[in-house]
Amino acid sequence: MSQALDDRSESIRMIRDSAGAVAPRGGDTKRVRALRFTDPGFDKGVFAQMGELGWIGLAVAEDAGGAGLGMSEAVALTEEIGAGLAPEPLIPAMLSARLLAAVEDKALLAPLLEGGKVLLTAWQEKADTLAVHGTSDAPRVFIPMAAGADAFLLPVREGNRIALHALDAAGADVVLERTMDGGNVGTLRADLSRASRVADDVGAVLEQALDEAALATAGHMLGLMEKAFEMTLAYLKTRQQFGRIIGTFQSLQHRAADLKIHIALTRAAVESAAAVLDSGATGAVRQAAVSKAKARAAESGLLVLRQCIQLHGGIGYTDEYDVGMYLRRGMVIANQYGSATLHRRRFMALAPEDVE
Amino acid sequence: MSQALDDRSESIRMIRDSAGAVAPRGGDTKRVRALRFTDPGFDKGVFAQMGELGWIGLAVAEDAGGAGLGMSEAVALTEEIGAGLAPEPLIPAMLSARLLAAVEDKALLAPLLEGGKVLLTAWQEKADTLAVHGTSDAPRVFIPMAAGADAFLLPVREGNRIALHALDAAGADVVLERTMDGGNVGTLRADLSRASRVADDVGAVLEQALDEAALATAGHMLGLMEKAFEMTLAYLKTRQQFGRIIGTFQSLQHRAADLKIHIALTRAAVESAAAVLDSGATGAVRQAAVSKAKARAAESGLLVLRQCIQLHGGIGYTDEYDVGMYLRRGMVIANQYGSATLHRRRFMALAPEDVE
Amino acid sequence: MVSIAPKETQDLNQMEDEAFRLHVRQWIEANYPADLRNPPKRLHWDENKPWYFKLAEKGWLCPGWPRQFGGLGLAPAKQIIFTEEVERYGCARTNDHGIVMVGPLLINHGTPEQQEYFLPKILSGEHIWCQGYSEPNAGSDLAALRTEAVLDGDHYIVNGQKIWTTLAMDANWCFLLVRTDKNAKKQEGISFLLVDMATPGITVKPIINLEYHDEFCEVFFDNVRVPAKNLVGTPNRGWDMAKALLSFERIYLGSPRLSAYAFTRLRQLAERMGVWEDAAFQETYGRLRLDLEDLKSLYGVFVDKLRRGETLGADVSMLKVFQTELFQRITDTMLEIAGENAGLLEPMEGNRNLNPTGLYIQARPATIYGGSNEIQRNILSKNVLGLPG
Amino acid sequence: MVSIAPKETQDLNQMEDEAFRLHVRQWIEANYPADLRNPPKRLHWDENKPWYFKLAEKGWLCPGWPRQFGGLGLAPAKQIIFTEEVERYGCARTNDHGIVMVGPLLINHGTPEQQEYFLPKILSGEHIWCQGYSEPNAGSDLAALRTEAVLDGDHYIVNGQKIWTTLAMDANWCFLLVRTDKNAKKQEGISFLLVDMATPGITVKPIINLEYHDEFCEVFFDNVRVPAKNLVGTPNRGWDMAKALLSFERIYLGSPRLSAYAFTRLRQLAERMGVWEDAAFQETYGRLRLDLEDLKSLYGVFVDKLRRGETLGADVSMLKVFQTELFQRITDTMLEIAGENAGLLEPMEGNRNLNPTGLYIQARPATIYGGSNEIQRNILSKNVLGLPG
Repeated sequence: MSQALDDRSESIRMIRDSAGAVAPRGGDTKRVRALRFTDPGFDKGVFAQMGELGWIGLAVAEDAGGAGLGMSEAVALTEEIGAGLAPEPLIPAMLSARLLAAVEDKALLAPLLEGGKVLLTAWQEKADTLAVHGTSDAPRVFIPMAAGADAFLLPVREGNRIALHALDAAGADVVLERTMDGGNVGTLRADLSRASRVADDVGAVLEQALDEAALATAGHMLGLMEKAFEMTLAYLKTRQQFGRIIGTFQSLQHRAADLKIHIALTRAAVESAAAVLDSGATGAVRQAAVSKAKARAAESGLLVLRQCIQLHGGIGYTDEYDVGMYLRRGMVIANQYGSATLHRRRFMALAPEDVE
Repeated sequence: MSQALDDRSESIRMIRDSAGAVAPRGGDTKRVRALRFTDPGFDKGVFAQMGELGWIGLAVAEDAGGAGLGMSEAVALTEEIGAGLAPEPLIPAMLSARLLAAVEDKALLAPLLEGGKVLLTAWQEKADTLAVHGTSDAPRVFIPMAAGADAFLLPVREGNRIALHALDAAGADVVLERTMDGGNVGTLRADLSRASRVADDVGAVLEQALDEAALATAGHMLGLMEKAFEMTLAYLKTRQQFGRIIGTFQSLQHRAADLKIHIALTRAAVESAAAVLDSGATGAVRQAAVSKAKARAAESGLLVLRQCIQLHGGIGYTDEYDVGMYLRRGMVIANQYGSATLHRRRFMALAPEDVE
Repeated sequence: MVSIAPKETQDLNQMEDEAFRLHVRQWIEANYPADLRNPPKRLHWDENKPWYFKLAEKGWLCPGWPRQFGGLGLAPAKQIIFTEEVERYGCARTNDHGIVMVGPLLINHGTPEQQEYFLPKILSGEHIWCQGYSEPNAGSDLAALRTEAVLDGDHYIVNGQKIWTTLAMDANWCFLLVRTDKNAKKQEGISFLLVDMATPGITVKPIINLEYHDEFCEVFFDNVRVPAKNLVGTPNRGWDMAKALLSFERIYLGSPRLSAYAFTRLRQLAERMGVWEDAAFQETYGRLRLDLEDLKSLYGVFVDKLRRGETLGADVSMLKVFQTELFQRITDTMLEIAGENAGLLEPMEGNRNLNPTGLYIQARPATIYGGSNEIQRNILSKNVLGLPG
Repeated sequence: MVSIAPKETQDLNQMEDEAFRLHVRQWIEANYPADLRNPPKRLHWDENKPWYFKLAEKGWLCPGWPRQFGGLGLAPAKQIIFTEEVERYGCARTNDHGIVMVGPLLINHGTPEQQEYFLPKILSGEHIWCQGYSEPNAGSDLAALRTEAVLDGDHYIVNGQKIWTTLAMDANWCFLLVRTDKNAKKQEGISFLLVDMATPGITVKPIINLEYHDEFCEVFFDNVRVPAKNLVGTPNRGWDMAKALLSFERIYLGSPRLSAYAFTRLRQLAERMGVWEDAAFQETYGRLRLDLEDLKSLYGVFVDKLRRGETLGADVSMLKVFQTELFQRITDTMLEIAGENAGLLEPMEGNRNLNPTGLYIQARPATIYGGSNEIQRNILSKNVLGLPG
């Protein structure tokens, strides 16, 4: 597992480097700020760039037009995306690409992989779930960045199978809600008569794709934590009160140490889960690894982000200062693809204990 | 409620003063240490003194031979007992006195009130409960300081009623276990044919007496917390490391502040509950007040006591230094008359919310 | 002294507590605008001035002020009931700096001229005050403030910058801590100055906060001329007065009302999300409930002291610490159970009672303002526990 | 150099990992005394010496030492497997200071004479070592130690007192940090001295701890004459050597084994107390489980570094902090569910697996010894996060 990680360190490094072009860690937040509360809330040009860089098809096999990489690279990438606060719906797009590649629908897949079309999968019928009911007439909710969708992929249950339909976004009944980070989520009331059938059964691959999205989201959260904490450390090292650098106050030092531990635990959980998936794990092993990582990321993520606000004091509570944007993004993604509680319980239900 | 407290401040002060004679707050722990791991684990002479001071019958009406005081005085007293670590089974004796006074059995009550006889009520059939099943042939467990009992009071269910029997300790089948603080608890397998019937139904008064014992135990815990914290503050103010008084380290200062808050919450919960009982509350109101106090005391109590060990460092982990004795006593009483979880759940089941 | 007499002619102090409570409650229910109950954000003056004027008209704006200054001279025990009822109904906090800060300051330290000029204008709502304390480099370390006032004839010339000035855009007067002696030790050399916000040289710049709300402002002072007679008390002795005024804030911030309000909303959210019956949620909820109940008990201990007319000590900081962190823990729990609603900008389903994100964000600064919880713990450590510097 | 050759003739480094693991496991299961698995307290020498000699005989006592010094020269990856198997089976920690501290110290810094004299006697079990570091006023602040050694001809005269000396009553040798230059700066002027515990002037006094167990001792030195040739390395340069040796301790204390062991016992206790099926308990249990699993993942990150032959940095302190506090949280939960058993001195029902109070007490010092968690957080803050002094 760690050996596998070693072997991949080069591809992971390259992915991280390439991320700098789009979501520079050290860059300013001008682009991100300008997109907030606009429609569609992200930059389709940047989305296209993500496609060109091979990110949307990162985990899609090379012969299907993807980059043929794995989850170790994916979480490194989403970590960078998080650190740079890029608002483009990369993880939802990766999910759609995984589906279309599995069913070998090149007509839909190609423009998605290139970033020319934004295809979002409208799988969710209620909050905090990973279950795909596929109820044909149920509204599909919490579709991230739905304002920018060119088309929706719609899983619909037919007996024991989950068929996949595609529906053009133009003319679709989508109600948008703003999110804390300035993006949006949509509720789609799909008219299936306007949709075209793509595949007969995507049940298994959708389950896998949702696990991958959950893990990628944990990586995204890790990026938020790392970057917000980095900003906080920098602040602690420069801000003065009572004639001292506030980073010399032991209570703040110890809190920072605790946050560092949470970040380290999250990284260990996320990267080890990615290695498990890359080793080809399926079923309960895959699900347990993902749930362990996502539960940690959701819980430690919000903990770290809110403490970063606290350690900044008043300035952390202003919109002008960037650290708050990390908390806001964290609020949006914490429970996406399952809350900490959902994943903790799934883990407990799946993962056997070494009982003597 | 607070007015009532004001009126009683004088009787409370007197009780606290009188406690100093037996369990001096500032005194050494020589007496307490000498009694540890002996039989019966406490001093019958001191128990008698407690009787003479009117403590065993503190809440028993004056015309029944008691002091006619209330729970506000009782929790002040048990707080002092806790601070002084006195091992005598005062709270169990008060419980027995409450029963015997209610059923007006003066022959048994008088020697108990005087402290001449140690009468312990063997009501409990399993761990962590307040329920009195009164199963006639069930072993009665966790009888505090059973090694020193002269007789046991035995509630036995007869249909809807709980009869009370008395059983001489001599010849009774009692198995003792040592407790962390050097005391003991006993399991009694009673032979009812050797017992004498005291009363036909003590169900209601026993329920009340158990509530009072739970609240008195919360007061006992408060005393442990206060005294251990006082020792810890003194240590923080004198111990040097790195060329500084360790109490100047901010991380320790802030932890001490948090412990102080827990102590203040516990005191507020215990004293307000005592005032509720003294106002004559019955049923759910009484039970809710008691449970609120006992849940807080059990949880904040252990938290404070274990942090006091931590703040002492290595010396806190030695038997020679007194602070560890407070943790040990805390372990013994934390779950007596119901754990934090039991009381939290009872509170939730009983106490209505102010829902708009 | 002042001209506005309280409208309430009966002596409220003579009423039985429960009768008084009912009296207050009924009047509030009849007069407080229903759509402004428990507002999710701090209200601006144009929103809450109808209520302010209602209170003023009734003579209940400043119940604690002595009667000779236009207050009701309400006894502490009655004031507490009054506050409890205001909080119970979820009345918005008004622009109350004049009432709770400037009034008591002038009553205790003002000249007769200052009292006669300013107090009636607070009572009438003509003057709305803001508080110029914090500065960019003097937040937790307030005594490090650098805004300076230099005497020039019969005026002070004020230069500097304040920050976190609550609702400064709504205020027409500001009470300001300024440095009047640069050579004195930090806490000495600070004075209290009353400044007309219309004076040339003052710029107010709202700060958008994490609620996307402009509750706070920066206020810039560029050669602002303030009449010397607007200095309160003794020059260079402003620090002690400022500290004394904070006692109000500490008990106010320790009031269980925010936690109690959030707790009610937690239940509604749990029911909506379908987790109310979940045993593990019930355990979490029960813990928070007991924390809230014990906070109420501890708050009661301090309120009893006030009721007996005692002054509160530094230990009141315990309330601020526990209340604000409980408020945060309740809203943390909201986010955990809210599913994807944890990311929404607006209340769920347009229902203001289902607003986990709003309350979550609102709870964040509670541990920062009014003296951060780190500062409160320093105070507890030093002034209550006697731990060394 | 030394005379005892390892008994294991095959080169274990050549074995496949899994084969090696099985090899070790089978041997442990065949040789470790079953009644000593997971002992509730640290064992004394008379209890664990049979196992010590078994290991010595097999040549597995010091698997990490180079072959030329009598070790197995086991590669880091194999050493980790070896340790994992020892921990998996719950083997008691031996009196291992000679093995993990003195051995590496002498191999790196000892003279050939010291190596030749001492190393074989560790391998044979003839010398059992204890560690003389802490003093009554030099605990967390170890560099403040005052036990002094003054050169007198070819001997040092040692005077002073050590404390928290683990199992000193079982040891016949002690490696001691002493002050050899009182005028130098704190960390300078400290030397490493090897002392025969039979030397006149040494008094060992056991300390009874909260487990009512005598694991630790005070050791008094009254004009103890130690041959000057027993000084290790350069005089006054002992501090750096001592610090380097601590890296073993930090990863050892961060190992999940204690938490994992306690966690297993938590389940057994929950089943016995009838709360195992309780949904709220399950939630608590699940949180602890994930903490434990993530600790294992993080531990794995550090172990991987060792496997690659890298040196661990100060960030290994994260493991110690999280592991010890998790251990405590698990045992805190035990006490909460144990009912009145939370007060018993002995295991419940004579069953060593139902021992909530024993584990609870055992977990207390974990956050104190090996550098208290406060010190570990200081280290993290300064050496990992780069926060200023």
